[in-house]
Amino acid sequence: MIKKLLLFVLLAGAGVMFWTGISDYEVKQDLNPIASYYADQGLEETGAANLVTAVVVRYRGLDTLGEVVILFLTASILGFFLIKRDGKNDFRESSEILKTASRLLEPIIILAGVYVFVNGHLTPGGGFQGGAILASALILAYLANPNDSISKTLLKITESFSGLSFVIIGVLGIILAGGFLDSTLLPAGSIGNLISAGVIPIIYLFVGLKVGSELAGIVTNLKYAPKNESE
Amino acid sequence: MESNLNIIIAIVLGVIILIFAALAIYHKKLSVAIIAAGAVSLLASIMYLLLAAPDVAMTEAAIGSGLSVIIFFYALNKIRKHHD
Amino acid sequence: METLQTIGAFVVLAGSIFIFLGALGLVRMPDVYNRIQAGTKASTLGTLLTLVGLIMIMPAWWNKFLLLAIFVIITNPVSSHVLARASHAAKIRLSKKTVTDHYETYKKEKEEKAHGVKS
Amino acid sequence: MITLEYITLGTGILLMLMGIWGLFTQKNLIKIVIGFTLVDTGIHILMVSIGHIKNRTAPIIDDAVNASEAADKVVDPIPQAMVLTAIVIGLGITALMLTFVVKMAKDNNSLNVSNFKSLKW
Repeated sequence: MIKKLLLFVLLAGAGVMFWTGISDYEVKQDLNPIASYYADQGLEETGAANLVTAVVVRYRGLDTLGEVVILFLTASILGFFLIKRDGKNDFRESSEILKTASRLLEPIIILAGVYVFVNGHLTPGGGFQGGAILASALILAYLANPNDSISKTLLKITESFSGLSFVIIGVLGIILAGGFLDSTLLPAGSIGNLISAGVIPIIYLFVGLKVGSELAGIVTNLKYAPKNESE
Repeated sequence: MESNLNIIIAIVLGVIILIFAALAIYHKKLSVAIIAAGAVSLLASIMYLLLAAPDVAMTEAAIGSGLSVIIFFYALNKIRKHHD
Repeated sequence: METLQTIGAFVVLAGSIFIFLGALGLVRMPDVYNRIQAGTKASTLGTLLTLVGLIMIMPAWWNKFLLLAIFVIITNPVSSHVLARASHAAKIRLSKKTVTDHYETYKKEKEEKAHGVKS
Repeated sequence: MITLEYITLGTGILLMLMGIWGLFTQKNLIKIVIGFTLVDTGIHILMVSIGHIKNRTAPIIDDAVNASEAADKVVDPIPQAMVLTAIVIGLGITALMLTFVVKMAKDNNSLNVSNFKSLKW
């Protein structure tokens, strides 16, 4: 009880702190200098109409690389901790309706995911969202055919290949163009076309494949984790 | 005028988000708590849309309320015997 | 132009009324299976009516709304079917007013048939 | 004058505080992970609403927003890009925590924090 009271006092103090922060907060009228530079020059320098994409891939490309590395580490630690020791897990067979519907829906969902991350430089969307949609297509496959195993090596190969290509494109940018992940490696093209914005669509393709295979790997590891047999 | 409508929607969304958060913390059944946490993410994605951030809204809707709920349920399925 | 938009607005209103009735059904129905039925049927029709109304309001986007409608038509019944089957397999009890349970008898018959073949 | 930013800032901060409250008071391990996700969502709402500017559109240059006047028409893209990566990392961390929860529940046969004696002194 005294612990809860103490915690309440602590949180109330934090709330008062935040409250003073809010009451001092002034509604902004202008962008700060960096953001206005991105908004002014982003289209010319990168050719991406979606400024968030320009920031994620070009200006903060190293952050994105670090983020992808963190995700890779998470997936590998997860796989390390959840090694399957016993035989195969038995799942209840799913119904015929779900199987047919999943066969009908999976291509549509995969197509939607690819659309989202290929069009990342023009419309809202990009590698992370498209990767999540791809992973959801794989989860639907798991739900429909729970006893079929999907090859983990395919996931691993996709993941490693796309990660390697991401780094290679970045290094090629240092050699051939202005810097790491510079998008002027390829000609910029006309703004608004699908093939434009230099290497940004290619980078987002690899980011999407990598994120999708990693999220699918996380779900696969959790699915085949050994069940609690004790008691 | 339109911005007034946005403010009303934001207030309603905020109240519902906080109610769902309380449900997620205090409900006794774990499955209900997990679904409430997913609902918090889903309503937060509408809030991002009001804040002119469609990219973030897409990500939150796909990941926060889709994949993370599935992962929670897989984990819950593994430890089903210890519901206490 | 203006009349089409007005008609579209009324169709959207009808769709939202159906969705509200579905939400009411979720609260009022006695057990899981009835709730699933109320929720799915009403919300499918409500969503489709809303999409039709949106096509009337904004005719230039008809292809996107058509794609959405096809997606809703496929996914909504399948997901409710899976939910109902899973809750039946988890042995959630039916309400007291329920008279018959065809799925249970079907499962028993199937089991007996498999047993009969074996012995 | 009440504006959109104050409401979303307040929602984010309250969500964060509620998440921390749940993190400290709950005994169930899964509830602790849920509290962590609530804190995550609260911080994301906070960051996005700091970048918002009134009466401006999403940072996408198209027919509605010309490239020449983009700096006067769009909201700040940097917090949105940061939150975009933060959400994905949050999912990874949640999965990692759930893995540890599964492991701990398997080893100690309980989900209650009070039953974990191995680190007590």
